[in-house]
Amino acid sequence: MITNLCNSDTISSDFTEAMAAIHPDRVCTVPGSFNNRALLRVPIENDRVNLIVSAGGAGAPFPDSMVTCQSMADASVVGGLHAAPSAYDIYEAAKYIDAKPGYLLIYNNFMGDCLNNDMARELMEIEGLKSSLITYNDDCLSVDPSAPREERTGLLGQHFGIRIAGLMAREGADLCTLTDVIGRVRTRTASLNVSFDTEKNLVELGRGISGEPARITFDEEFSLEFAAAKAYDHLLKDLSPKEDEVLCVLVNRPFVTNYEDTYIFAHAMMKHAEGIVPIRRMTPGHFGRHYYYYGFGVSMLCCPKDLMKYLAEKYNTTSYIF
Amino acid sequence: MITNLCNSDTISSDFTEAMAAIHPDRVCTVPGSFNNRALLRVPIENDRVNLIVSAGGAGAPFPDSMVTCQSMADASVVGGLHAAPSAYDIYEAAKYIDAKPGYLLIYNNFMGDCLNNDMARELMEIEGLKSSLITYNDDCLSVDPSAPREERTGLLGQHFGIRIAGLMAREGADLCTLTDVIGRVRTRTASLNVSFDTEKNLVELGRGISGEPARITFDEEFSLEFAAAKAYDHLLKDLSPKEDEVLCVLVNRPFVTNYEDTYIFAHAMMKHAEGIVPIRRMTPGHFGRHYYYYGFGVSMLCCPKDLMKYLAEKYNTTSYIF
Amino acid sequence: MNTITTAQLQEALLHACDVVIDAEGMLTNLDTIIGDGDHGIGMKTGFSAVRTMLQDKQFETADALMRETGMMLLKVMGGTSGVIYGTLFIGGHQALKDKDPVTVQDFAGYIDLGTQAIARRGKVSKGDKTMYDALSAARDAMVQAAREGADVSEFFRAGAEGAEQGAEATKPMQSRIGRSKNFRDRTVGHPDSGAVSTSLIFRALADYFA
Amino acid sequence: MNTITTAQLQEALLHACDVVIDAEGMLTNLDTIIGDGDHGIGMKTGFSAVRTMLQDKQFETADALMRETGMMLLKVMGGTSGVIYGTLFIGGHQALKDKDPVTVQDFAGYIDLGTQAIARRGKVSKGDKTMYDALSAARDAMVQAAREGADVSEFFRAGAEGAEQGAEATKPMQSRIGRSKNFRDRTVGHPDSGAVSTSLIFRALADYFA
Ligand SMILES: Nc1ncnc2c1ncn2[C@@H]1O[C@H](COP(=O)(O)OP(=O)(O)O)[C@@H](O)[C@H]1O
Ligand SMILES: Nc1ncnc2c1ncn2[C@@H]1O[C@H](COP(=O)(O)OP(=O)(O)O)[C@@H](O)[C@H]1O
Ligand SMILES: [Mg+2]
Ligand SMILES: [Mg+2]
Ligand SMILES: [Mg+2]
Ligand SMILES: [Mg+2]
Repeated sequence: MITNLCNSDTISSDFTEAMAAIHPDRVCTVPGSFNNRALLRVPIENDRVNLIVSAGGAGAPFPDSMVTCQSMADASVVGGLHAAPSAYDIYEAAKYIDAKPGYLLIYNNFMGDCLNNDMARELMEIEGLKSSLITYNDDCLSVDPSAPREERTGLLGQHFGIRIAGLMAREGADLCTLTDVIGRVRTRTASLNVSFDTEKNLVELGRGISGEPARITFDEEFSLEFAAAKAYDHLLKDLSPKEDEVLCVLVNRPFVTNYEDTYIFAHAMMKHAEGIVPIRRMTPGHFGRHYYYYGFGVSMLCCPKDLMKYLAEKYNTTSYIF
Repeated sequence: MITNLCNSDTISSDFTEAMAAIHPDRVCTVPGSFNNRALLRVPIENDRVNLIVSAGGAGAPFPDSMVTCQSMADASVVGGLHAAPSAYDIYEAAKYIDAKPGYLLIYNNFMGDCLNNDMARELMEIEGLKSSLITYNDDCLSVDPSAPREERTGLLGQHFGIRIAGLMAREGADLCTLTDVIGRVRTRTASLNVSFDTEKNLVELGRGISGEPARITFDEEFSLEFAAAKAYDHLLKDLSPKEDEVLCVLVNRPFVTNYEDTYIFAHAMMKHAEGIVPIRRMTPGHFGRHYYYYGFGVSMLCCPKDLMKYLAEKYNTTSYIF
Repeated sequence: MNTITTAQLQEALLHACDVVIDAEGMLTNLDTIIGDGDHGIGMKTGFSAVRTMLQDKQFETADALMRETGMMLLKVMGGTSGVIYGTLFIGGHQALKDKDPVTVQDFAGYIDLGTQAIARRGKVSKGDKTMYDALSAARDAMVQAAREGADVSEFFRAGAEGAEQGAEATKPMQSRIGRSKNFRDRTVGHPDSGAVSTSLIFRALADYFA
Repeated sequence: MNTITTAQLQEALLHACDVVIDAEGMLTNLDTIIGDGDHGIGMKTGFSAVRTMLQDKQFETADALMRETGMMLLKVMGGTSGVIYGTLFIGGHQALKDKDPVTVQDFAGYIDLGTQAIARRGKVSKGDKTMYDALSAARDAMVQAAREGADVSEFFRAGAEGAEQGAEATKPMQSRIGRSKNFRDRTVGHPDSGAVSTSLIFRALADYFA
């Protein structure tokens, strides 16, 4: 389904190098790096807490979308095509940045990411570098919905947390506060994948990013509008927004899905929500790649009102920069 | 090859509506519009020359990439899936904006776009609205390379002109100056499509956006690096840069092409250029869609040094905004 | 009978709309071989809108009928054919000004002016492999028939036959204009899709007035 | 013979590298059925880097040899198996500290500590359908063989047989951990890919010392 013309053994380091060469005003690599799979934001600001985002595999967020935009993560570490980055890569990036106020390590709850961040943290401790872990488990359909949240894996809900943490860190928030706030933001985030079986005309919810089968399928109606309503309803039920929370939604377009469908889907969801709990902030975009289906990844945040100020400002990434 | 789940009869107006609903701080539609296929930048600034970009068909630039970013076009008019927008849509947008200093109408040299912009201009004249036409014919392989430039159609080279014109118009340049400057920028722009026949392992140059066969194919080496070098060489030969010109390159990723390949291809081109005429500004991105192949659209501008200031500043689009 | 009332013309156009709409698939196929495959869709969109308008509205003069038809095509179709067919319907309207009914001579003048308007707008001439080949052949036949005193039915039959011959004549041509030009010698052996749609319209008018 | 020199261990590891690298396709296939299909690639990447290192370098003690091997896996592999195999090689290094040669008792202690380290790091236990099922079975067999005074070749054969039985035992299990968990009952009937790669390593060591 997907073509890759570059060398798949070296894709991550080739990409990292290309990004740094093309956007030297925004990102750099770690000099003398062993694997060269980390991108650091420039200029390095090590007098405050730094955010290190790591991911690998089919659902890897683009490194650039994390790092090279204003006020998001400070480092992005990518693994191979299907593998979490190595603990050493994370450790190496942290060591080079050398931020005494510490690091917030953000990643999705996949075994490889958990183990490598955990190990990276141990390596960092030896060097006297403080850190906290924020494990996103926002995918509310990756496991049986009745299973405890800890067993869920993650999708793209972390973008909300990264954005909020990025701005708070720049305001000088300490590691303890950040860990606490983002930890809570995380529990108010839920995500799911929406996909379309164009042969059987099924709308599917909960397909996994490694080809895991969908958890719920519908054959009543095959349309963007129907899919948007079902996804919204499911997320809303999972989160049950409170009085003082504001709904924010991300619609991610895997790269086989076209641009127009994404906007029309997002708009349909907004219209559907109008009569229920309105969506205050809708962000369609191309946040990460999922290889195996035509559709969307939808993330919802029930954002406490006092944190909304961090989501007000807009920013730009290298997905499109002149 | 491409899935489209939305209604193809109403895709353009559905998309336009969705964009305006999702980004009301950036774009609006024309109230009471007949077809609702135009997006206008907000706030409307009709005390200076306005840029109207129009396109339709397989190579249509996303409306948002033109309009909703800082300092590019003021209006974007899209046609149907393969058709140029109607003259009336262009006219209607201009009439609503009502810019007395006039309009620069920018479009690619396809028959439908030429005829409709031409006709729109006549309709505008009746209302006393001044305008100039800038017809991009940057595709240096769309017709026999020995044919005169006027016979070429256009690819994405217009982005350079739109950016420069957008900033100049905001500085207060008048229609005559703009027409002159952008007219010259246009003649210093060349583009071509690079594609990959993954069955026969061929690198191809000059494939058309409606499935027209490639003009040049290579079977020596099947790699991003080789393709980047060939594309660069061909564009450079077409333009023959002068002493006081600076090379700028856009690499457009049609949406079947993946992100990593795009950056690695762009980087390979920069490395190849280093020993010849270096590229001073490399911009990989997702500027428009081409349905029919895996590969890239490459545009090169030999930019007069005094215009480089307009390409220095970076900006953001709605391709990815938080 | 050698005059045509506005009401008759409106009925005839309604019939032409049906024919064009039904031909969507065929026109799209032709445009797929040597173009971007949208001619059928564009024509269907345009003539569906015209049909709806014609069903809802009455016109005082042939001039108004033809102008509004052209304006609708211009507005809704887009693409090359939107302007071209818009120009065809609007371009000759002076020849029908304030007349009801119109004579075949008036109508021949109308088609002639429209044909000239297209030549100017499209910078097109005979042999470029476009709808102009069909249109100009229809025009020639209609002008001659009107000069020779044909009645309405003979007049429109001459137009249809001219258009069909003109469309047929595009088969061996290599395209010199528009998108299909880039398909180079692939275009030889297939008729131009716009020439075919033009001949369908003239045949529909002839069938109505037969 | 019941002691192992560092040089022998290095040779044996080189042989294990070859075996793992050759098994890329098979491991990938297993991981494709109930995972994301990268286990073979990851193992190949890691053990290729180890092989290059082992070909270039000499080690004073078994401890240093095993630690650097683990560190290399940790650095280059990433993924779950990078940490897990890194932990296996590094986790028990205290048991070999400053020793050359080492006894089978030392080596049994080394495997036992590594196995415990994995249980802690991976929060994994028997029956979760992971490489731990193969590893802990190998450990049990090696600890017992060492206790019963086996020689080097008997000792490693016991490890290989234990690992293979442990891997075989994962077939009927339903995965309870890691990515394959989400494939639910699809996992039943197929062995775990990590358990199979573990058994390949133990079999390669046994073959070398046979
Ligand atoms: N300059 C022109 N003048 C007149 N007719 C033209 C011209 N260019 C193209 N055509 C006609 O338009 C037809 C194509 O219409 P359509 O498919 O709607 O346009 P597009 O090429 O924009 O997709 C061609 O088959 C041809 O008959
Ligand atoms: N928590 C764990 N502890 C020990 N081994 C594990 C654990 N989770 C997974 N594994 C092993 O790792 C193997 C998968 O390795 P690999 O394919 O490299 O990782 P990933 O699942 O990240 O793609 C599984 O087959 C299993 O044997
Ligand atoms: Mg993996
Ligand atoms: Mg078209
Ligand atoms: Mg066409
Ligand atoms: Mg795996």
